[in-house]
Amino acid sequence: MERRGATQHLRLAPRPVTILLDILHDFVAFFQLTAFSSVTWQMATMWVVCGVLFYLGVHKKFEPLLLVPIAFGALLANLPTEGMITSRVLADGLVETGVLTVHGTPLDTGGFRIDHITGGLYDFLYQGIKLEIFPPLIFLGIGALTDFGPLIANPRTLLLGAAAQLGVLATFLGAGLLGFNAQQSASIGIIGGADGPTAIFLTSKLAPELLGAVAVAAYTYMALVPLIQPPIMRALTTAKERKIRMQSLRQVSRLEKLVFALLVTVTVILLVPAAAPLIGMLMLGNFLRECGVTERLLKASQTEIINVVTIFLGTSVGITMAGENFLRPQTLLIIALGIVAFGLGTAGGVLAAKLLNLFSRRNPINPLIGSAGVSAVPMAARVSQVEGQKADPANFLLMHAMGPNVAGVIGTAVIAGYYIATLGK
Amino acid sequence: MERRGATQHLRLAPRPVTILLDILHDFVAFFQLTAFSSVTWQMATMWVVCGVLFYLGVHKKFEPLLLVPIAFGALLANLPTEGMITSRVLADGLVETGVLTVHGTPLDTGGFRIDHITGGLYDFLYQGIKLEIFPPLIFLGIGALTDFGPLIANPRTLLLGAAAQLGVLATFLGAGLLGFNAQQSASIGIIGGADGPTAIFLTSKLAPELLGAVAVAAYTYMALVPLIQPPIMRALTTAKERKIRMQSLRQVSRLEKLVFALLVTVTVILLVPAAAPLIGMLMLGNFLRECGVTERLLKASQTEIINVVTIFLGTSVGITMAGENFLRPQTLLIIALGIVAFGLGTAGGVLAAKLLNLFSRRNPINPLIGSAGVSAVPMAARVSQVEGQKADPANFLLMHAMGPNVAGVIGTAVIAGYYIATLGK
Amino acid sequence: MERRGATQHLRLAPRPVTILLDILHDFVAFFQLTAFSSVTWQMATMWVVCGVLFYLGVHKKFEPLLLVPIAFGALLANLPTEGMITSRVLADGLVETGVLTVHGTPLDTGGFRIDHITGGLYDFLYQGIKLEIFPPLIFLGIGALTDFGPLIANPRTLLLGAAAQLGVLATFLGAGLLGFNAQQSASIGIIGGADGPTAIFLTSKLAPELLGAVAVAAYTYMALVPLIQPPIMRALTTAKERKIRMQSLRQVSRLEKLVFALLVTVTVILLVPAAAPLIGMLMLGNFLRECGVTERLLKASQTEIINVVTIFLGTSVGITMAGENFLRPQTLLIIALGIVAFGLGTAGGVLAAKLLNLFSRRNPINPLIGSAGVSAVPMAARVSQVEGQKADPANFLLMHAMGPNVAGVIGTAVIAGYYIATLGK
Amino acid sequence: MPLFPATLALTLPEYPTLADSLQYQLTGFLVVVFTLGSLAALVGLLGRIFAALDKRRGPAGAAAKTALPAHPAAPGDEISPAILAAIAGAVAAALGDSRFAIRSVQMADPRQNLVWSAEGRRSIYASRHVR
Amino acid sequence: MPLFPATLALTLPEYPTLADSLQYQLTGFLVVVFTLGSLAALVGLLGRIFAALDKRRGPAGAAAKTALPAHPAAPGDEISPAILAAIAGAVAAALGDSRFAIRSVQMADPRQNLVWSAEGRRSIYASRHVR
Amino acid sequence: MPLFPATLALTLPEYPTLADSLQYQLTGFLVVVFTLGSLAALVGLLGRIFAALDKRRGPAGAAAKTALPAHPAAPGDEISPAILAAIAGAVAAALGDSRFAIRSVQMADPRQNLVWSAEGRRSIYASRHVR
Ligand code: NA
Ligand code: NA
Ligand code: NA
Repeated sequence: MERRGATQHLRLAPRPVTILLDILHDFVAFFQLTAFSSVTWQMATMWVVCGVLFYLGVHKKFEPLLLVPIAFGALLANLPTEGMITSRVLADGLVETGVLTVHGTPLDTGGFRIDHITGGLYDFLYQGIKLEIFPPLIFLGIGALTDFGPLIANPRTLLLGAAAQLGVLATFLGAGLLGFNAQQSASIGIIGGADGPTAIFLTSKLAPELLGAVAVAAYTYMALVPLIQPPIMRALTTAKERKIRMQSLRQVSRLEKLVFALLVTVTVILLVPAAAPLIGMLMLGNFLRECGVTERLLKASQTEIINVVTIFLGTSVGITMAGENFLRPQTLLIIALGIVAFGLGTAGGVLAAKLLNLFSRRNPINPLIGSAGVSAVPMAARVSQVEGQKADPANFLLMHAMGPNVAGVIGTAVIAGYYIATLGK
Repeated sequence: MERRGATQHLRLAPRPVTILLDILHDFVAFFQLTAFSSVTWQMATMWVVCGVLFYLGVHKKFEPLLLVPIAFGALLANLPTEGMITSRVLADGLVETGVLTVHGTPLDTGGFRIDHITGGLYDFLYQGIKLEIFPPLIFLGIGALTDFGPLIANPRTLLLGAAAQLGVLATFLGAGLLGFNAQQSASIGIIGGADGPTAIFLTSKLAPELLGAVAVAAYTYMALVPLIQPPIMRALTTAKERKIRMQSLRQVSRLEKLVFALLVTVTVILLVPAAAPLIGMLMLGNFLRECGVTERLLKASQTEIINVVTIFLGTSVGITMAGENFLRPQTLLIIALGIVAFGLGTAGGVLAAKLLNLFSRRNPINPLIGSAGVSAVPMAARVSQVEGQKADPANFLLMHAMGPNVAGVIGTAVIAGYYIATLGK
Repeated sequence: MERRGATQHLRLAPRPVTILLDILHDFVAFFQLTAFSSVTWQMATMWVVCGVLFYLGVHKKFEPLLLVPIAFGALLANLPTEGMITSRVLADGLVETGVLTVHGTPLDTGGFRIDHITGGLYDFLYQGIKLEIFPPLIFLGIGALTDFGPLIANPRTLLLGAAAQLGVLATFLGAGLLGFNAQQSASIGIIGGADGPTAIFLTSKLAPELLGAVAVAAYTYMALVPLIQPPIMRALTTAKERKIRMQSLRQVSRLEKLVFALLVTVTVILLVPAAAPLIGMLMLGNFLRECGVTERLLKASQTEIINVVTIFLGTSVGITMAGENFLRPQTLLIIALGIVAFGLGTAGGVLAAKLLNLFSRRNPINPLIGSAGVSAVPMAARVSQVEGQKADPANFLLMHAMGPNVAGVIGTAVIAGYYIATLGK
Repeated sequence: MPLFPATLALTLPEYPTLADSLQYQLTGFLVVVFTLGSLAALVGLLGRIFAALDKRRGPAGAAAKTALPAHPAAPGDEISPAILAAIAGAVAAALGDSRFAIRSVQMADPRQNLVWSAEGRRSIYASRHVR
Repeated sequence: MPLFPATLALTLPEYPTLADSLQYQLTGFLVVVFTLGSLAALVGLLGRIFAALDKRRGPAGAAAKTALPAHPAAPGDEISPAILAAIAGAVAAALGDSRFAIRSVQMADPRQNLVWSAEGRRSIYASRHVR
Repeated sequence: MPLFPATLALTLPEYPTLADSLQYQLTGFLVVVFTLGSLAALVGLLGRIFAALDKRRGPAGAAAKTALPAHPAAPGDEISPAILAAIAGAVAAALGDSRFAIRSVQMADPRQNLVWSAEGRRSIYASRHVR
């Protein structure tokens, strides 16, 4: 029994005592080998970060559908799990997650028989992000949940959605100045688009090492839109502008909505092909919604697909937040840059509305709806409504603000396509 | 700055102007490189085809649950998308879709670490068709939605479901005469079976290059059954035959239905093993339906599974319809042969009913229910009902026609199994 | 026409006769080559086994949500299907299921293009078990369906859940004595944990050749808990003990439940990392349930995910039950050992409750709730309630028994983690 | 020499002659007819067995069976089976054909559950036949 | 020499200078504005076409269109569109602004269907604006 | 020399002796008891902390907590918690044991939500215990 060192000296003890000591030794050795010893300070620190995220998600109700799964995934990423996730330390000290290894046998007949694929649960589930499958599926659901009617009734608001991307662009510059490379700068800038799935889609392609920080910043700030936007909106508008009443929106027919969905699909993909997975799925979902003859598929898109994918998307984003990746000065910079991006996007939308008013004096736009161009559907539109009513309690801006609000989703997908086309490997 | 050729000659211009020209140059170059230039005449033509399919699906309500996703997928297939689908031009000029490329590193420990899988969204989703996973899952749902009671109560109608496969067989001959090879002829013939999932299952195995055309023909004609069948039914029957009242169907107990599901599974798989994925899943769904103790699983089969899979199946079929594949004279031939297949199947069912009546004078079959053997559940059965009431308003044939109607599903799966066993590589 | 041997001698017969004979020959040859000939005695025997399982699941209502799909999968496994499942006979005569073969082309650019993956429907679906994805997803749903309140209100009951694992441990010894190796013994012992997903998770990792037998035994005995447990409970308790009334449980707040979910996640994973996939998903589901702000995700976990996965999990377990694997003396031994494991687990729980009462005289535990520690949620807890009311009709033990009942789920996951950490390859 | 050395079906060339195709297709038709014919025979046998069992059990059992509907109505049905049965019963009564009174309950089932492939055709038919 | 030999966008170095970044971003902004601007033009055109078609069809068609709600209420909605329309109508009437009587039906739609990203914010807002 | 050079658990042969198996299993049991024991201690501590916090907050907070049910009833529940509470209250009142009046609301929860693995057993139990 040479393998049980601890009991070597106890040969003369009676058998039951020996066994008890053996068991005690094995018991301690089991824990020593498999557990506490592998807890690092980064892990312990991340538990606090997870606690903060849980607090924001559950108590503060900041986008809980995403923040709760992200926080839970981050907790799992910072525990010494086995069979959950396989990580690999890269040359630059970063941790790559979602590593799969195939074991197989080449056959005489030419193929390669797969004997076993080594990987934990989230090595498989995370492929939904790594292979960029989850974000387009979320967009399928979002398209199925979105009414583009207000945008169609007032197509000028598309330009407000475009202008709000200024935040994305300006933040790219700032990130570059702070030392991030171009791919990372694009991923940080996209936070200003206030579109979670688009941010995840772009970041997992260009800078996967920042995925956790970018996603957390994006969803946190989306929830903070009611705090971030109003001061900027008020600073950039006059009291008179805030009281502008907009012309009532016309009713948009079903056929017009269907043509719109196809028009967006064709136009955007022709101009920015790399936006296809996002725009294509968004408009597929919307077509299923508006065509009125595919109720079953619509319901599947609006509920089953988006809900199930959200659980796996959120936890998969969280699982990338190993302390080694997240606890870097970069993360703080990203969070700081994210709020700048949001603010600049808000400003861009408001200023664009004022600019448009220079050209159409007869049918002016209330610049308060410009801020809704950052997306964050429908929160930003509600902020427009609330601010509008502060200036004129009888002014209903909500439906008008839905136009730039959903236009911002398209705008951010377009800028993501631009980045992918030019910076993607 | 040698890389910006267009601005080389403007060195003396003041800096802001230079930058503006640089930006304009970059802007034009971006679109030139990524978009419109890659639009081919085939793409533009296919947009019209997609428009027709949308019209049929949405306005005419031809099987919209399938035609709408197919048309949307076809639209995506004929836009210069990036990150959506990877195609590969084969030696014969056809385009293969759904191409995945694995990048990895052989490890010292023997395995092969997957570093990255290159592929767009539909390269992954399309695997559900390529690997023949979606059609059996649809059959799981169809089984969960089908009541085989009328078939069990009148088992002779199984023979009507067999006879309606005549259309499949005859069309094979016609396709061969028109120059299609055996695999293609089988895929075209199966259109006459009026079973979408079976047609997709067989075609993706034997002749994937025809998938789009076969699926579109199958679903379009299924929707046209009320126009295609009645003239044939009337031509082949006498007024007296059309007035035949059939004996009332007995009540079938739950246990009998359960035994039936197992009996079909065992018998069909023993005789035609290659029909197993379709028949096995069909009868699994039906068993879950009839056993009465698996409500949760039944509901999942009837709604979540079939709805979600239908979205991905439909769009994946559409995504194979690249203009290069679809805009061939073959496609018109397939559409022409498809209607022949439907007509012959209808005739086969009606004539088989008349033949059976020669042997059982005491309990005759109204030959109008024979046409329901082509499947197209439950449309073909309704056609029988409508035609029957034209001859005798008090004659209710619907339930009687449900027998051959669901038998046709089994019959087409069997013939598909025969083709796979004999023509499958 | 040298290939049609049977008609060689009939050259002089008129053409139609020749063709008819040719067809008849082909017809017989088709069946001869593809079907009945491949039916083995093991298959035929397994049909009877499937019949018994259907009887237990449908008529006796023994865990029908699992036994019905398992039985249907087993039926498919024992028919000569094609395109359904690829098996491979291993050196020891056992059959490995779920074999995939990749065919591809190495590219000049470095990657490996996948041209085709050979495999039947269940070769793909079965990967959900082989790669250990399904059981944690089921646990996600179970966590979303479980109220840990009674456990939190009375944390001592965690020790009853631990004690009930005695059945697992003792059965390991018995299995070893009967000639099973350590991996197999652990898989057999886990039957006593009365947790289907955990048993499937562990067995597919340590002894996949026993998967069918272990799963069938586990689910059958879980259904038989009301027959197995009462005699043991009565034998080990006095009438006085059975009449113990327990202190009323306090109300547990939402926050406390949330902290509990995180506490279990952290503690168990720190101590037994290999239990992470099960415990992590269980507590993720429970967190989604208790946090109150993720209704959409909760519903997806409780219904869509668990229902869909159960269909595929059940049939995939069944598909491993090829006669060659199942019809071995081992299977009978496993079934015999399984009932021993259940009995010993019951005894362990009851005796542990009596032991705890020695230390806390003021607040005694009714030992009848100890038996609920074997899990089998919520059946075992109901057995405690029923037995308690036999002794004292006014005694309500149900909620008290839910404590050890759900603790048993954690306990079995922990012991599974211990086995995986020490015996996993 | 094997009993059946080869079949046309398994050695069909890529571009078969019409005669070969015909032989191949007729073989296939025979396979389909034989398979579904076997099923028909087995299901017929099954029915007779169940009828015999029913007779032994007597009228009590049969009554109980009729009382229990095979399925609860699927969620989202527009017309409840009960209403449909009432309508069908009324129609049958008006026509003086009492056979339909019983069948009508069963009729409700497939029409409601097979909506899958039918959804698109509903409106076209709505005006043409009794729903 | 190709017409456009290279663009900064496609050859941006990993760490671009601020000037290069600026040029790259402004190009990007131009791409976004051009793309969404093109869409705006096309959608505007679309609207005019539909308006022209509507006029031809006359008031009968328009009335029919208004009568049909675009979507049935999603399951699980707390407030039915009808109720919301009634509330909104009452509000508008109180304010003496008749424009809202029509718009209000449409307003119900996005608020109920875009609940997705809104669910978490509901309670915060509940007290601050009309729901 | 490492402190714990090796353990039986990690070097268990494929076919261990009974003594080795026993030692291995008892170690495993110790692992389970220690893990769940640690949990029990932590959860007990947690409970005391929450009790202390509750006391500070005073009776107002506690009352509010009781008023709010932990979960809305799951869709498809046959018996609503309210009805169940009423029944349980009636039973308790009849037995003269007022403790049950409060517990009964909580009792409703697991029975309805843990239907998952219970569905199959329902009918067997239906006649044997109060549902
Ligand atoms: Na945006
Ligand atoms: Na058919
Ligand atoms: Na257990």
